[in-house]
Amino acid sequence: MTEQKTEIIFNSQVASGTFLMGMRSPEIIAEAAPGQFVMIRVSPGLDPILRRPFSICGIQRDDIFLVLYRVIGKGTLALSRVTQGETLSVLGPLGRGFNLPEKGRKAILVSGGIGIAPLIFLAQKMHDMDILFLSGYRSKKEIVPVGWAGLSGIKTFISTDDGTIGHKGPITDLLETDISGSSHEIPFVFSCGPLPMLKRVAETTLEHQIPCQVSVETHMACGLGACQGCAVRTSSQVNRTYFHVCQDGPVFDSRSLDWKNL
Amino acid sequence: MTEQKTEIIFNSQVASGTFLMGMRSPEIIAEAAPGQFVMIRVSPGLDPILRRPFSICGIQRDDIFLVLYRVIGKGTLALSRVTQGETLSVLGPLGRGFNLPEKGRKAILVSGGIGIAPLIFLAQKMHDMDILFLSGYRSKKEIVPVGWAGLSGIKTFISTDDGTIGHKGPITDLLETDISGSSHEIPFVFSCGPLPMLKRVAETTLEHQIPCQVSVETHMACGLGACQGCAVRTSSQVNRTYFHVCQDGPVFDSRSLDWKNL
Amino acid sequence: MNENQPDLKVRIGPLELKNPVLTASGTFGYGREFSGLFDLNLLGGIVVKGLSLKPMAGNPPPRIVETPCGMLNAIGLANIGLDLFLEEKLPWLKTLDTTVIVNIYGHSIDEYGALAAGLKGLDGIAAIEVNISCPNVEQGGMAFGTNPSVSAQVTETVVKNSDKPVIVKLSPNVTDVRAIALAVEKAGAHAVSLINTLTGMAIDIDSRKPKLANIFGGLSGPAIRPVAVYMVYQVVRSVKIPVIGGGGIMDYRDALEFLIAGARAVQIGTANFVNPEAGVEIINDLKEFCIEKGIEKIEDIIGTLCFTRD
Amino acid sequence: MNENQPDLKVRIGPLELKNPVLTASGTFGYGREFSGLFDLNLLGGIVVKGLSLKPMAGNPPPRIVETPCGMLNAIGLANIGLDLFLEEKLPWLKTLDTTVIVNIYGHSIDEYGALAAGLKGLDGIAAIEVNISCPNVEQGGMAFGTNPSVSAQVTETVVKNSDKPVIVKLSPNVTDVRAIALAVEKAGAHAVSLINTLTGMAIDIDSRKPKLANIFGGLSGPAIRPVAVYMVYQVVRSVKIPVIGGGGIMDYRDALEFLIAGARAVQIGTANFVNPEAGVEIINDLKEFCIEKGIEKIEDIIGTLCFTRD
Ligand SMILES: Cc1cc2nc3c(=O)[nH]c(=O)nc-3n(C[C@H](O)[C@H](O)[C@H](O)COP(=O)(O)OP(=O)(O)OC[C@H]3O[C@@H](n4cnc5c(N)ncnc54)[C@H](O)[C@@H]3O)c2cc1C
Ligand SMILES: Cc1cc2nc3c(=O)[nH]c(=O)nc-3n(C[C@H](O)[C@H](O)[C@H](O)COP(=O)(O)OP(=O)(O)OC[C@H]3O[C@@H](n4cnc5c(N)ncnc54)[C@H](O)[C@@H]3O)c2cc1C
Ligand SMILES: Cc1cc2nc3c(=O)[nH]c(=O)nc-3n(C[C@H](O)[C@H](O)[C@H](O)COP(=O)(O)O)c2cc1C
Ligand SMILES: Cc1cc2nc3c(=O)[nH]c(=O)nc-3n(C[C@H](O)[C@H](O)[C@H](O)COP(=O)(O)O)c2cc1C
Ligand code: FES
Ligand code: FES
Repeated sequence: MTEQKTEIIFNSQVASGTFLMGMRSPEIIAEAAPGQFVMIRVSPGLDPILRRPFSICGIQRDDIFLVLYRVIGKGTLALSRVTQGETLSVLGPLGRGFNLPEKGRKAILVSGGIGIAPLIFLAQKMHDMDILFLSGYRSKKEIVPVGWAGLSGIKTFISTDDGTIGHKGPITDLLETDISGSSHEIPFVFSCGPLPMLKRVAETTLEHQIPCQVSVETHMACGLGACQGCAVRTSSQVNRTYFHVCQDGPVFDSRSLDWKNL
Repeated sequence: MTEQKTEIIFNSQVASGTFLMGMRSPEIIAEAAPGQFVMIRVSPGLDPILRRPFSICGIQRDDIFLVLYRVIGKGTLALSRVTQGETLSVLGPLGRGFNLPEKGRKAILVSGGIGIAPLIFLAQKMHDMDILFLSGYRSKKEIVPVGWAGLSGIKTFISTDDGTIGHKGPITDLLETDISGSSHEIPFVFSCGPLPMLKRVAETTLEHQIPCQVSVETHMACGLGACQGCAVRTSSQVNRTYFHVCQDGPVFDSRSLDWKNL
Repeated sequence: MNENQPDLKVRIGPLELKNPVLTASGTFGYGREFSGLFDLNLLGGIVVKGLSLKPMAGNPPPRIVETPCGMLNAIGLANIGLDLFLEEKLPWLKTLDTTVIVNIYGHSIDEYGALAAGLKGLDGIAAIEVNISCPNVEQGGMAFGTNPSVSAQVTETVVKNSDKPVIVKLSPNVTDVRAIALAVEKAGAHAVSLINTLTGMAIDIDSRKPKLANIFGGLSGPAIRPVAVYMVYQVVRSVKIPVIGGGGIMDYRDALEFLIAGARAVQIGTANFVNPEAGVEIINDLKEFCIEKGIEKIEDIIGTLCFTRD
Repeated sequence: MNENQPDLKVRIGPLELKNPVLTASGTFGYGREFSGLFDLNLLGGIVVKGLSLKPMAGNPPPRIVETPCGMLNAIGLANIGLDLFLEEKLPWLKTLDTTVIVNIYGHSIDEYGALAAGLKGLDGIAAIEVNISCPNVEQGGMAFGTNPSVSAQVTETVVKNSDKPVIVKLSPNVTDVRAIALAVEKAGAHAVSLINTLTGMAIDIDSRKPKLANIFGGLSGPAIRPVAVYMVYQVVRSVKIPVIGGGGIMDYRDALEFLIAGARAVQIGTANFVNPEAGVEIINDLKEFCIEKGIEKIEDIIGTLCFTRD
């Protein structure tokens, strides 16, 4: 883990409201694992004041890590305006990433919207496995092109809420179909996306007794386990009341979380 | 007076730490008089929050007004980073400018550092008069080139504190020499610059009973005469305790101010 | 007006405003300063600069200093005094078609009474707002508004001497703002407004002097908004009289926080300096927000803070 | 150390710090969280996360929300409790070559006493900081620290049960912070620190729910700095015991405001989130500032606020 001024190599729009940014940091790359995140100070001023957490979405060459982000508020807006050659302070890599399954096992990656970010990095690291990548979006124009990610050969399906492309409906429909279809092999499920989607993924996998890891989001101040601001409620399986997402997560076994009161 | 989104036509460094910015606003130009100022919102965010006051330093074509500014803190730093084509909210023109003397009279313009800004506009408006332009700087590298201002034919002298160019010493030395030298004609003096310089100018002109108008600076919140934040103390000649710089000034007859307790 | 336009009218006890957006005292002068910029009649109302019995020159400069997301001011309540106000400002204010509220403060309880009496019977003044945040010289310099019983005395005196609705403006520099609110309610206030500025200070590290000549001043702007929202939330739950909220409102979203917390109107202060059209923009945006959300009248938003979490 | 280096040592009553920069409780965990980023031994000291007698899970989420130039937190004093602290955290803290201060709070006066007693005689703890800003359940939920006599009782109890210097951390949510400071001084406190967070609230206008599950929380960050500087200024002029200042310090210039106002040390809180190296950077910049200005020891800056204006 380091805190350093990090150079922006590129920062460009790749889909409606969605940007892909490359930052040069051999130090961060040396440690980064899929599911881990960085805290970026999006502007040198005091407003917005807090760093913003972003998953590491991939690696390019041996010195650039990628962040895929959607503009939703003033922090991400400021970020989208940063140009090549500028530097931003980055703290990371932080948190615990995904536990990779043994080779040869089938993995289903389920993303909702920008939740695809950590799963792209995960898919890159599991390139020799049998992967099914299901990504849901609200609409066609939000689809993140992943040509750059080197994921060719991976089975990919897309759904959109408005049916502008792929299956019309939530991506969890496809997950359910797939799980119900392939009864002989128990896959591993990895998921990231909006809370209602994650909840549904957690329910589905629980129902079919399939191991499932989810990456969750909370507001964070420090990212280091110091402020205790990033609490999520644990399920009764766990003998403490809250996890701290930045330290105990952001990736959790879906059964360890209390989905009703997250 | 208007408040409007105003386009930046150019914004470039013209001397060490000094920028010249052109903004398109036929509305502001229609009303602008030398000595008046504008309040610029230097960034859309909340930090820095207050607008910054800047003198109108000249006019180009019939639609661009100019601002000459020195980077001294975070507001002017943010301003220096704004690029051509961007827009900023500008409020103005504000305040009372210089009272121009009758034609044919001699005018001495005395500036210190960036205080040259309003005097350039003033000189442009007095092009048919006998003008002596004295500008002081700390050092050669801070000298503002004024080729663009169309002031050819005006007698200009420069002083620097460190003697890197022109007279070595305060610009008020030159003012004193000139006033003492030309005893038959009473000139008008117009001045803008740092407080100690202005004070000296006020003393010198008072001593020689020469009319003198100064443009002064104070912290401002509204620029409209509403907050009363911009008070300066009046001299005993005036039957009130404070002037409000944004409304009663920024240009004052130097004898109306209390230079000891400004 | 279009039939489908949302109804922005609000009632503040005896007072009806065409919309819930007022400009805050001391940040909008006597109104006229802004009249070249937009139609003031669009505002829900204007609270004019704090008025004292005699003219006051105010504090020595520097009087203002910028702070992170806020500003400190120590204007020292500079104003033209009652007589000149009536002579020079009121006639113009009367020509406006919006609610004019006069903010007053005194150096003693008697002075508050004299001010209220001086404004009695006058047309064009819809209500009086009583600033109790100024130092009480008679009682050791702490502000009138930091003590419930002194606050009540001031209120009683003003109410007794006035024929207008009386709004008491509460100071946030207290341990329990509810106690003050309850005291002034009991003393007859028709409404309360809050918050006035928090006391603060800034130091120039090079000269080692306070940045304000007055040493300390009042902190305003978005920096203080969370404090303001919380105090409004507390007071709304304590008193029965209407509450006017404010402190750090920059846009309609900020204004909505106060309305949802239960304020029946809001005051826009520091925002007027940052964006002189802030008031009208907020009114327009509130209207649009209502249309978008299918809200027919703004009163339906007031006090709708919701506590269930899912 | 170079002979020309300025001397940054400061005395806080019985305590000597190698420099005046402490990290504030609750913003620096137990120190170890930051140990991968820089050498903690460079710090003047570390104030660890508030400790209660029993472990506390803390409030339901969301626990934090960003505000203009600040943040609200309602962590609910989540912590591992005295026993686990002694077992799991203290041994590592003891290996540090910097001053470790333990911040404590209780739900009752007895609990404060029990905590002080539990820390008695232990090596590696240089002082106790008493957080009196938490709600006093026994007395209607207002914070202990809002009442001078309750504050004094807490102080007395801690001092009686402790063998260490006792720093009482004052709440800014009071009418007159000087009254509280005087009360705890009289009750035996060796120093006071201030300010803790201002109480605030934020509302999500779409869901109409408070943004914090706890409804309100503590406001920190540069937004509150002017309030903090003013309170430090006031308290320094009221008590004889040393004052530790903080609230919104982001860089060395901010730290200097507090030192000039008379604080003998500063606490860095929210800045640790924005820049985890804030503490060391401030120390380095203070050193450079002293060199530049020809100041031989930092103590020469403390309390040098200057009032003459030219
Ligand atoms: C571990 C982790 C990984 C993430 N990875 C990505 C990613 O790869 N790509 C991406 O686009 N987004 C990601 N997010 C969400 C991202 O952090 C938020 O979208 C971002 O902080 C919003 O900032 P803003 O200023 O634009 O929005 P605002 O709504 O203005 O932010 C206001 C405050 O709320 C916080 N906030 C708002 N939304 C979220 C959120 N969903 N999660 C956490 N904090 C939030 C902000 O950090 C800020 O403190 C991740 C979040 C976490 C916790
Ligand atoms: C009527 C008038 C005309 C001016 N014309 C010019 C001009 O043409 N060119 C130019 O470079 N500067 C001019 N100034 C000064 C200019 O406004 C300040 O340099 C600028 O506000 C500094 O902002 P900052 O954020 O960079 O500095 P900071 O020091 O970070 O500012 C902090 C606060 O102090 C205020 N402030 C700081 N210095 C001054 C100052 N000298 N006068 C007023 N407020 C100040 C800022 O507005 C801000 O509120 C003028 C000032 C006034 C009052
Ligand atoms: C420059 C200035 C002058 C003020 N003068 C007064 C006043 O005369 N009377 C008063 O009751 N409040 C006065 N206030 C307080 C404001 O009316 C308002 O309550 C406060 O600024 C908080 O709101 P804001 O954060 O939106 O500015 C003044 C505020 C400022 C910034
Ligand atoms: C997330 C968070 C947790 C805090 N926890 C504690 C605590 O446990 N005990 C305490 O005395 N103060 C606590 N504080 C208050 C800080 O120590 C500090 O006094 C306050 O934040 C003001 O300083 P700042 O503006 O520099 O953050 C906490 C503050 C924050 C932001
Ligand atoms: S973000 Fe601070 S503990 Fe997780
Ligand atoms: S700046 Fe507001 S009155 Fe002059």
